[in-house]
Amino acid sequence: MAGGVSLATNPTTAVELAPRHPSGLRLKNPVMTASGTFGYGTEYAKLVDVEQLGAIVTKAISPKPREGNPGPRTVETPSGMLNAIGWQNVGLEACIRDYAPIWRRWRVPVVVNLAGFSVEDYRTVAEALSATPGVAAVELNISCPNVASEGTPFALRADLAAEVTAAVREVCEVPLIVKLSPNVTDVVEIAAAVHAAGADALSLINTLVGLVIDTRSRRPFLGNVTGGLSGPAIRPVAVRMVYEVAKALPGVPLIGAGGVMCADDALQFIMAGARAVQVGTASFVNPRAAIEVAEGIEAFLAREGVADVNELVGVAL
Amino acid sequence: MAGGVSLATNPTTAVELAPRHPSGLRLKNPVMTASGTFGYGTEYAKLVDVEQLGAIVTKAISPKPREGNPGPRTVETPSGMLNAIGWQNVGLEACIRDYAPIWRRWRVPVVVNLAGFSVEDYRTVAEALSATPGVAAVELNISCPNVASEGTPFALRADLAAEVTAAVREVCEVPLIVKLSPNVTDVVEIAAAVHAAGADALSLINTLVGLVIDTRSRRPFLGNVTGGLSGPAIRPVAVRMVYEVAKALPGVPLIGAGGVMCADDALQFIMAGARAVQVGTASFVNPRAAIEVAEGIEAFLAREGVADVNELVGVAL
Amino acid sequence: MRLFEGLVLANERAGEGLLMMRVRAPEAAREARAGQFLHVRCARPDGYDPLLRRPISIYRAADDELWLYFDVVGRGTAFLASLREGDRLDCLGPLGQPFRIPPNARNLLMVGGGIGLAPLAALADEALARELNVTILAGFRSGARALPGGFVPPAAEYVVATEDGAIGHAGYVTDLVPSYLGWADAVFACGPTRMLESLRRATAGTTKPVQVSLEERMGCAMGVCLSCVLHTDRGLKRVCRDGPVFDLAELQELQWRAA
Amino acid sequence: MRLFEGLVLANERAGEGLLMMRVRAPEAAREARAGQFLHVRCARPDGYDPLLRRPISIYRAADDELWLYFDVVGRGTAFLASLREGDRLDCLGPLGQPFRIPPNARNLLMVGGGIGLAPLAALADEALARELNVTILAGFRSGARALPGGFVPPAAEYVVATEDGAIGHAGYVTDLVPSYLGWADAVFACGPTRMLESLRRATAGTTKPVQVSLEERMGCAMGVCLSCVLHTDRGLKRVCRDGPVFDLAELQELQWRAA
Ligand SMILES: Cc1cc2nc3c(=O)[nH]c(=O)nc-3n(C[C@H](O)[C@H](O)[C@H](O)COP(=O)(O)OP(=O)(O)OC[C@H]3O[C@@H](n4cnc5c(N)ncnc54)[C@H](O)[C@@H]3O)c2cc1C
Ligand SMILES: Cc1cc2nc3c(=O)[nH]c(=O)nc-3n(C[C@H](O)[C@H](O)[C@H](O)COP(=O)(O)OP(=O)(O)OC[C@H]3O[C@@H](n4cnc5c(N)ncnc54)[C@H](O)[C@@H]3O)c2cc1C
Ligand SMILES: Cc1cc2nc3c(=O)[nH]c(=O)nc-3n(C[C@H](O)[C@H](O)[C@H](O)COP(=O)(O)O)c2cc1C
Ligand SMILES: Cc1cc2nc3c(=O)[nH]c(=O)nc-3n(C[C@H](O)[C@H](O)[C@H](O)COP(=O)(O)O)c2cc1C
Ligand code: FES
Ligand code: FES
Repeated sequence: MAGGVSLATNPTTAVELAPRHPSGLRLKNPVMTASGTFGYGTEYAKLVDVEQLGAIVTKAISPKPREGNPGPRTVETPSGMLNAIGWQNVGLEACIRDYAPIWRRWRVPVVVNLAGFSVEDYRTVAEALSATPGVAAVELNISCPNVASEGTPFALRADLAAEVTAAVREVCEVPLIVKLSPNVTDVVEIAAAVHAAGADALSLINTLVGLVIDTRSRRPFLGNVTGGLSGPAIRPVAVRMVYEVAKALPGVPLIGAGGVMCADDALQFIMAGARAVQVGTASFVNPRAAIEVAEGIEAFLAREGVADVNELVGVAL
Repeated sequence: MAGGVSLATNPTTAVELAPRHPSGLRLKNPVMTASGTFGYGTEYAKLVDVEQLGAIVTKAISPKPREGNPGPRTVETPSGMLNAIGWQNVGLEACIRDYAPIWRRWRVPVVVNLAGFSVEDYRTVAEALSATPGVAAVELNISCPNVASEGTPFALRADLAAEVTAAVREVCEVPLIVKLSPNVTDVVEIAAAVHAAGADALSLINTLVGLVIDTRSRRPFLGNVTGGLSGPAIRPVAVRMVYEVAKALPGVPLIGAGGVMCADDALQFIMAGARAVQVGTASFVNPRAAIEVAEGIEAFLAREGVADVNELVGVAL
Repeated sequence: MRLFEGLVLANERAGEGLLMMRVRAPEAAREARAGQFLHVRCARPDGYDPLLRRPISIYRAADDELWLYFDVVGRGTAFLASLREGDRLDCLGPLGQPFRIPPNARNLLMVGGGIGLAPLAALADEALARELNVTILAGFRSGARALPGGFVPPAAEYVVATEDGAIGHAGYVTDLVPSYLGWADAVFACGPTRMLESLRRATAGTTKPVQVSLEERMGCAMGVCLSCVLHTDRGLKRVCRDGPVFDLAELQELQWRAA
Repeated sequence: MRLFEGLVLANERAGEGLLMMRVRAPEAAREARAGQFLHVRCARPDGYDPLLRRPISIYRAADDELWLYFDVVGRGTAFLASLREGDRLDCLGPLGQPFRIPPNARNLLMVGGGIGLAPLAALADEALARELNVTILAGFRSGARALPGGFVPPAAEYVVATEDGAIGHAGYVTDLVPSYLGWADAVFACGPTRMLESLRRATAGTTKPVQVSLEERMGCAMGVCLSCVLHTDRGLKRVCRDGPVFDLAELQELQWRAA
């Protein structure tokens, strides 16, 4: 199309996140919700046609219901927020009983995010959920503190991260995503270990640990003292980590997360090497954010004459 | 002052950052400028009475002048910016010849920030500057890549960080501040190593590594690919790191930096355990920011009836 | 509940540091029930600081309009104060569980502190339209902070208490509750946590329904982020979705804070 | 150079996507020289996104007023477009090195592309006040983007080129330069980098002074952050402080980019 503007009228937006897995994890578009920001998928159904999303990732599920932390649990920060919810969730049983049947009817894959405080916790939940119809894949939130290593989160040490990944892999029939923490010196080392241990895909990043002091009371603002920083503030850090991992581990399916507010942000992650993105905090600002990101990516492809979104994955590397 | 509002009319704002050092490093108030955001102190003199500041920290000085990186060198991000200046500076000789004589006349301590790419680089500059009148202290920017360890920045490994600190300590007569990087799993480990190696004070944090992709060109936006994230976006991470180090190393003088825009931000750092703060990116937004932070801290002390700012250091721990 | 852009029709000073905003929003106005709130964006669409929406009660819903009454306390509400006629307000709502007037109640006692009176004004409108009797006890820190007379519907009895004694009863508004409790068939309240704590003491032992509207910091206001939970007899509940209106009797706490 | 709050006197549409803002700023207006710029804050004082100031040329300085002419290209300039009469504009400036009219020059040729004409209008004002002859060559992408006639002082000759040929010469404005170069004693230019590159070719070999005003992304605009440097015969120079006006002859590049 020499000199002219090329238009791809029906660009392909589908992406495959678990090519090595027998059942695969195929999304109709590269936009997922991020765990903890879209509930169990049902809450936003009035405002959003969830079936237009690439996938839904649920709030973390632990073996038993959990109460979480006392308040305040969130606080706004410049272009971001801290949260310290503390893994409040309905627990495995209620998840399987109350939500999985709904997910099963939806024409959108539902990925269940898993919380655990021991390798056994993760295995228990993964095993049960991978036998539950309606659960398309699981995502391990390994940023939880590991009771067996004095509370050091699994995600901060390559050995712990690999150990829990391998243990879950043994019992997990569905595709396995492992979610990486940004609070590390070398994210590539952790990514490589987790991938070698059997993860189908890696999602990154979880929140950065942050703290706000309430200068009036002279105490930490959050009930939990520290919290996780999310939102547009962290996007440059997240894109950098995706870029580093994509460079070091070509071909490994990556899911970018951290501050995606609009299609341009999502495209940054994709060009840095992510096959898909998760939209988190943005949903609080605009409940339709994930849908609008998906629409915006499609519009970009059409405008720029890109036939398939996969052509853009890692182009900036 | 039972029940009433107590007012400290002339609160003490002076802080001592190098109590173990024979000459000490006493600031009339806890507000310093951050390296790289206030030039050599002379550029802002028309707008700001620099002698009202606690201290001035200069742009990094390396043994020889350096050109730095090709552009674009900065890009705005949500509530922050990335910079990849690349240690452009006038070099040691010009620093001593052109600037030190001016600093010598100022009634405000000037701290020279040092850049180096080998232990020798830092020793050379530290030795020369510590013999230069007008230089009150030096601050080691150990986030520079270390040629001897395949470019791994000194700041990312406790052994490298301690090595360079100890080597500089041997030749450095003036108080020695070491500036820590936030791009690590365990900032406390690095802080402890650097302090044990002889640092008088620790400043934290330097910038978080980030990346912006220009989706139009499908390439990294900055000439250097990655850049350092600064500004209010990173404040919660910076306050958390100060808090962690203050908890682990009580009594070690800490200087907080990262997103200080106003007095309340500075007070968060102080309550989290910092004796002083550095104001960086804020000066670009408001050239009088550092002065206004100092004034705001004093107003807070008066309003809250706190006689001495040192009483607030670490109260939130 | 919907996501919509309301058209600002007016936004005017209405008391010390207070503003009243009239927003055109026909569908939302029809849906709105007293006690519900909007979650409003307080920044230009292309700016991410401040990032989060702010919850603001529906003060009045009339014809095609929603009215908001707000106190400028920080940068979100300062942004709201800067809006002018013709601007757009990005809103999510109406959200949350409304006040529920018990079927046989005839005499409604409403107890409000400061800007907490806003949702009670909407409730008074609803009650008066059903020809119920309404008494509003209104508490303010000082005379200067007291809301102007026209704030609540004129057909409601309006009794003021100020802590500085400048207007009405000198003291806390909850001091007045005992003398009205016998008359009331149901009590409705909204205000600072401290006021609601006093109300709990003042109504201890009563079997009459007492409904309170609570405040907690919110992220999503859609029930997903779990920012806003507290313990009730029915387990952890979310202020944004299970509330903000709760039966006082079922609340084990007014806010969940570490001991 | 100072930090000041200007009072917005008017801010009106003045062309496709363009606005002209009049700001009351007596001291700064007295100081201002053609080619200098203001670094303006483009957010509410309590919001940190967008964070950085934006550089905008002084389009005209008259009496107590500074006038700005700007193109709405992103969120900073969109914020500027939202300001109304009575609002405050947080400004730093006037900044940078102005154009310098050589002592014996009588005939001044000015070459501007798009909004790059703004500082040239100020220069034309200065030159006409000194009774010099001014010809302005103005280039636009299209007829729709061409600046309205009153944009430059009427006493200046104004020659337009549009790429789509809708008005004046069909093609690049720099095509016109050779026919005016003989007449001119000095050349002044401001516009996109591509235009300045063509200008360099069009003026290659001339011994007449050619001054150009450059654009680069800025952090501080005070010369400290080193965001805005490029190579010159006198070493690395900063656009914000050593420029934005440079002698074209000394520039080794118009922007420093990796090869
Ligand atoms: C259900 C509900 C209804 C409300 N109705 C009204 C009303 O009708 N009129 C009115 O003036 N105010 C009302 N409020 C309080 C209002 O939400 C806060 O005053 C407002 O969020 C403050 O925002 P800010 O940015 O101005 O202040 P800041 O203090 O700068 O806010 C910082 C953060 O804290 C949150 N926050 C601060 N105070 C409160 C609070 N009291 N409740 C919840 N979050 C808070 C903000 O939302 C923001 O996230 C209501 C609150 C709730 C929960
Ligand atoms: C010395 C100088 C004088 C200028 N004078 C004028 C003028 O009189 N009228 C006018 O309309 N424009 C002028 N510009 C360009 C103007 O600065 C940019 O259009 C503006 O910064 C864009 O900001 P934005 O947020 O709207 O766009 P965005 O693209 O969203 O801006 C994002 C970032 O890039 C920077 N940026 C984007 N484009 C430019 C650019 N061309 N130059 C420098 N930084 C840029 C912004 O400052 C901001 O930091 C001038 C630029 C310079 C350097
Ligand atoms: C309120 C809240 C709760 C979250 N809960 C979880 C969780 O349960 N499990 C998890 O893996 N990540 C959780 N996250 C992290 C997000 O999934 C996401 O990784 C992070 O917020 C960065 O993306 P964002 O900037 O788009 O929000 C939570 C984030 C927020 C804001
Ligand atoms: C443009 C720019 C240049 C910087 N240059 C240096 C430097 O030379 N040496 C250094 O130690 N830190 C440098 N920094 C980091 C700052 O000193 C500071 O640690 C960081 O920006 C966080 O503070 P802030 O958020 O207040 O800017 C630079 C920061 C910026 C924005
Ligand atoms: S505000 Fe998110 S659950 Fe209530
Ligand atoms: S913009 Fe900072 S040196 Fe030019």
